[in-house]
Amino acid sequence: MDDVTGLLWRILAGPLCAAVVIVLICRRSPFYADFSPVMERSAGAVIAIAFLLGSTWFAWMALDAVKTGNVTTSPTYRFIDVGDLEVNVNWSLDRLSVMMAMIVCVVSLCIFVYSVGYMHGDPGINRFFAKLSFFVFSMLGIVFSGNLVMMFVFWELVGVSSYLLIGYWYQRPAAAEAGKKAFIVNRIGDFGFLLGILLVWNVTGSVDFTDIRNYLKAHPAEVSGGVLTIPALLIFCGAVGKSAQLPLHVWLPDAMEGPTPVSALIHAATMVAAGVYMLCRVSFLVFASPAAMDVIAWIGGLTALLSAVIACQQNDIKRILAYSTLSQLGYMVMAVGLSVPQVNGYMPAMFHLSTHAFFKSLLFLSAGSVIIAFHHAEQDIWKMGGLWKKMPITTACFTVGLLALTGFPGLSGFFSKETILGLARERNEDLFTLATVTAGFTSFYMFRALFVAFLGQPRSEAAGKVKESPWVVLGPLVALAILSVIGGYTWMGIPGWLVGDKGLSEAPAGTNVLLLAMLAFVMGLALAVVFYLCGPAEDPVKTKFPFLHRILWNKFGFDEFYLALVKYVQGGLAALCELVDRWVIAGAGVRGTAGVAQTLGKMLQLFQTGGLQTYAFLFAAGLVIILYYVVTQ
Amino acid sequence: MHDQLFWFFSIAMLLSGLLVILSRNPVNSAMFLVVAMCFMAGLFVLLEAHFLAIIQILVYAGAVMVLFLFVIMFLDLKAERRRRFRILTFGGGIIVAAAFMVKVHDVVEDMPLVAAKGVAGTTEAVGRLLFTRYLLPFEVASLLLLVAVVGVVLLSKRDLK
Amino acid sequence: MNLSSLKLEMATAGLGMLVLMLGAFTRRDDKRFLGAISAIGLTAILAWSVCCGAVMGVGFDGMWVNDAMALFFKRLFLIATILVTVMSAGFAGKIESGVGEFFALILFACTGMMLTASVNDFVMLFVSLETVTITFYILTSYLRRQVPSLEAGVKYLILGALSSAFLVYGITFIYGATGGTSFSGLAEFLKVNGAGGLVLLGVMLVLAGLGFKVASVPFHIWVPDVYQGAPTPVTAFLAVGSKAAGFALLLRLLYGGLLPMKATWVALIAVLAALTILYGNLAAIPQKNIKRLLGYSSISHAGFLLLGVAAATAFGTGAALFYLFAYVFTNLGAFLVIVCMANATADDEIASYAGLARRSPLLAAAMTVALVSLAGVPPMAGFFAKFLIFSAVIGQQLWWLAAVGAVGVVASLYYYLGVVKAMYWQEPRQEAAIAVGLTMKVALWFVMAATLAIGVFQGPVVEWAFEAARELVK
Amino acid sequence: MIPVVLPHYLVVSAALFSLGLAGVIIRRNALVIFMSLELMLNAANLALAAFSRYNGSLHGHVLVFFIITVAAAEVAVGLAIIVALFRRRKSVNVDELTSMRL
Repeated sequence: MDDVTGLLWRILAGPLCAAVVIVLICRRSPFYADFSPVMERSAGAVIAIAFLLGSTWFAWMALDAVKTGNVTTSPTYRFIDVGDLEVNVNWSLDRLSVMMAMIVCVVSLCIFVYSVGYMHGDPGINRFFAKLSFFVFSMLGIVFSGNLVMMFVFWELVGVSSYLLIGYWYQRPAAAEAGKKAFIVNRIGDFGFLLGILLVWNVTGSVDFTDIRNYLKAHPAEVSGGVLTIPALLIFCGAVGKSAQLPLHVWLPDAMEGPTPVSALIHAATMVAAGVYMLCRVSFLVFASPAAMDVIAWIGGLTALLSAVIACQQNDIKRILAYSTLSQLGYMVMAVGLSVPQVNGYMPAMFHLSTHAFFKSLLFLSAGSVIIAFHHAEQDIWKMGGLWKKMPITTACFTVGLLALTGFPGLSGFFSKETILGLARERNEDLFTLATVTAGFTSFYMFRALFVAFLGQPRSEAAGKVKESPWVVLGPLVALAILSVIGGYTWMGIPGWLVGDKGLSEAPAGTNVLLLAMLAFVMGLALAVVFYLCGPAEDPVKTKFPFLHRILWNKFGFDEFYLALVKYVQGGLAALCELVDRWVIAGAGVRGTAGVAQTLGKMLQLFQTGGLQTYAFLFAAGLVIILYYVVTQ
Repeated sequence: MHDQLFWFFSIAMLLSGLLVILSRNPVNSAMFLVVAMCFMAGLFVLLEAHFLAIIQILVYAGAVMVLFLFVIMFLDLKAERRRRFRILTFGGGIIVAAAFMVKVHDVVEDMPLVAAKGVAGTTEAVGRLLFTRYLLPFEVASLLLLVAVVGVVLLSKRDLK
Repeated sequence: MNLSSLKLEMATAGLGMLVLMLGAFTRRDDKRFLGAISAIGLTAILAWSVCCGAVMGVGFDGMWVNDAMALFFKRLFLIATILVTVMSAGFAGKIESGVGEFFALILFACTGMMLTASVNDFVMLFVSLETVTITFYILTSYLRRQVPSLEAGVKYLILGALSSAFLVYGITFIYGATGGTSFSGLAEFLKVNGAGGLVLLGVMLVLAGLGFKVASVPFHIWVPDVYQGAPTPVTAFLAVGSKAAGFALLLRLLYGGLLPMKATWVALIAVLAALTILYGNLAAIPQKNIKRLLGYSSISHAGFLLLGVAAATAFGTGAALFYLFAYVFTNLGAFLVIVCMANATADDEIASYAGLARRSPLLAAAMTVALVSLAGVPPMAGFFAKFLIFSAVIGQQLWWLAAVGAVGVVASLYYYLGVVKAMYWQEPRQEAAIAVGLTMKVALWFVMAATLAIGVFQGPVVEWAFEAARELVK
Repeated sequence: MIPVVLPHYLVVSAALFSLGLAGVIIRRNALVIFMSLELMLNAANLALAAFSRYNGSLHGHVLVFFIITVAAAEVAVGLAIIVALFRRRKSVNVDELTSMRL
């Protein structure tokens, strides 16, 4: 057995050192006055990328080490030791964690390089890279944590760095507000998580993953009968917050106020997936409670559908992608809830997580490339159009990402989505239907974005003058595009790697599922073609266009039904979902909570009149009340 | 004799106490407080707390109340002007105080009755206890008095040095 | 057991008298070095307490007890006082007269607090508590040219005297019922006779007096006004020192004297803790003044501390002790920043903190570390403190208390982050950079490092706190 | 007439204490509030002396001694603060002390 603890420390240390070094040296300083401009402009990026390269290399070595099988890590430091509660600094080094670490490192690397182009000329670029590096450090910390408490600590650090990065452009009030909202909403989930951790500790007497797993194995009788349902659901609360599941999903679309590389890295590829990763990490716990799994699966499925429907009516290109992210995360969470422990375990969820990391960051970065072309001034797809002529590479990359997302055969997303759909078919017909319908919506809104923003004619003056982005931006796009294409094939080995020695068992539901999924894809595509390919100036779903109406009336007799369906049902549904989202959840849930707290706070302050006599009265009255309660004869 | 004196001292003391909180002029309040303290000293004597009766007169009625009167004269306080009667504060105060009184009364009523034990609180007896068992708090009290002296000098200095 | 068991207190009081004397014989504009003397002297006493083991045991007819918990609190008070003297040195410019006496009084208050840590008798409790309280009356109204300071002084004075009166009355009843004034006598009495009317009445009145010190609902009402009006170092001292002294007495009384009636006080403290958390956190949300905000926040922290006390196990008590320790550094960090800011901007409005990150990154960073730790975000000290408290509460299966605590934590984020947001994401009112003196810089760095270090390497502190708690609870 | 025993003293003491409490709450003048507080402390003293008599120990007397000492210190400090306040505000009414509220 090889002890590779040192290797893990090195992986983690890379980004952290980068952050510290950047903060310390990348500024104006008398020590290197001549280099100050260099230090202020570009040194941060170089340092961050160099350190990250190192971490990636070490992560690869760790992967290699796990492949040979004989690795172990040793706890290095006793973190907390108070009577019953003992927490060591220990690490999880297994197939799951090294794969996640590789994904984080590779995607981060692409996005770091991309950021050099995207953030070009921004005065705070060093600050940006320092925060980004710090984020990568915290994320890797989550990945390698060996117990729940450490995971929670890194979990919070990730939250903090996300908060800092969303609010990166502090000149925009919306950005600061969004950052705060993200942080607070996340903390609501995290509190559930913390309580869940304490409950698990209460039940099993440990917070260490290995110990809990062993305990559950050794005491099957004591943990049966739903003892673990509440703890598992509370832990799931953490995932609900971080992975933006219903009803705590409201923060993610707002988080798009941050710079696009941040959206790609944190709010699409890695951090939001941390919730799913965490569920896989504690899968032994989740799998021990069927009731909790049902709840998880349904919340995931509903999130997937709801967000897909909302995405159909969004016009901001990043918001479309944000809702799409929500929807895909819903798929993953659903997959966790539907997992069959004996067969493939959490493989479907993690498989989709990895392919999603590639194609969703690709989509975001392509969108970012478009935003660069518009000089950071425009994100509305109805002001774009005709970009394919001017920006062929970006368009091509976006299309690859899109096809992967919608599950076009042969691309990575196809394989992972098929796995999930196959699983759903096997385990829960209702959720399978839900997921398939979602797939249809997915293809509809993604093609809508493609048709409106990239094809057709330019819809605004700015759209006519766009230029292709420089290679420092396009390079990462191409790299991610390649990964998005090949990521799902068996020879890449992701599913096999995840299942490990047990061997992959094929889902039996093959062709049937494939057919239905393709049907959904084609229907979504067809609808999008009908509505948007001809280049309408405005969304025909919103304003009924006479000519569109006529075409539909003439060409397909029964398409009238679709239009009505789309117009009333889908449009209405989208509007309703949006309404629920805006008012009920964001309003009552977030703003409402704050509002209630504000009002309550004001009410409580009524006691605080500033008058001494009132104070004396309240003091004495409080005492008398206590006396009357406690001192009874 | 003891009982009659008890009733006399108690009723007189409570009346003076009532007048302390009801007089509009602070000088009157202070004077009634002195009277109340003197009756209290009488009660102490009934309880055979001779030492306490003496320091009650010396320290309280003599020193503390003189300080009060001095400040009242120094600030030249007149009787309070009649102002808007604040029923809420007034009623609240009375109710809370009455509720407290009732509670204590209820508790005291249930006490087992015991006979008085003849221990006289002479200066010698109290002093012996004070300088043996209670030496530590006695010393701490000296620190407290030092703090108070420093504080009073600082707070009431007129000029800023 | 003799006077040598009092050596730390005597040394501190002696240092106070030395500073008082030196203050009388130095020139008026040259009194800041008295702060240095106080801080260095206290550090020496702290080192002494660590190096030369204290005389442990019970003495003075059972009135005085030196055990692990007493020592824990004494060191805690010494550390807090060192930081407060450093802070006061930065604040001395605002004190018009009596700078030397200011330091001396702080040292005397520290002596009083250290006395409270060893109290094992109601007479001692009363006298040592009054020493602390009366010193604070003076310190609170120290800026006698400024109405807010005097107003805070009068409010603190009258409400403090009121609570003392209740405390004394409570001690009276306890004496009447048990025939003595010692905690152990009370415990004996309760064991034999149960908690009858008279003694229960007395205990409740005494607890009310202590509730005033720790700022628990419904005896918290003075806190916001007094915190806002008092000179900033005094507010800081009130928030950490006076509160910790209240907790030292509370713990000592609960375990030394009231163990036989544990069920009663657990229920009472649990309810009060819940109310305190809710009140402090909710009322803090609309605040505009940073000191007042921290006043409400300190109420809520009293609630969390009471949560640990209500768990009523060695674990819960240890968690509360650790919480206090973390709270001292965290809170004093925030107050250090407030002192620096008050020197630069002359008011304590949160609006003045807008854009602080650009005017003084160090101050903004220190404030953020402090607030984030107060909010309980890992890996700061405050997180582990809350974590331990919640562990203790859940370990006792007080679910509803944990839920109330969770609500409080989430609500607290709202106002703490409001300040952080103002510092980093709002336009400053003026661009001028804020100068921070060297001493203050060192103190700020130290407090930040400590807040982080206690969060990350909390092992020794936790061990220390839990050892003290185990000895107390047994 | 029933003979006077311990409860009588205690009830008188409680009455005096409640009088003081009412005074603290209803009076505006800081000096009178302070006098009311003295009444409360005196009530405690009376109860202590009574308990001492019926418990047969002198600890109560010692406690009274300490209370008187502390009360004297408290009064001195309190009056100094009130005088300082009067110099700034020309008033000792506590209901005018509301510059800090809400």
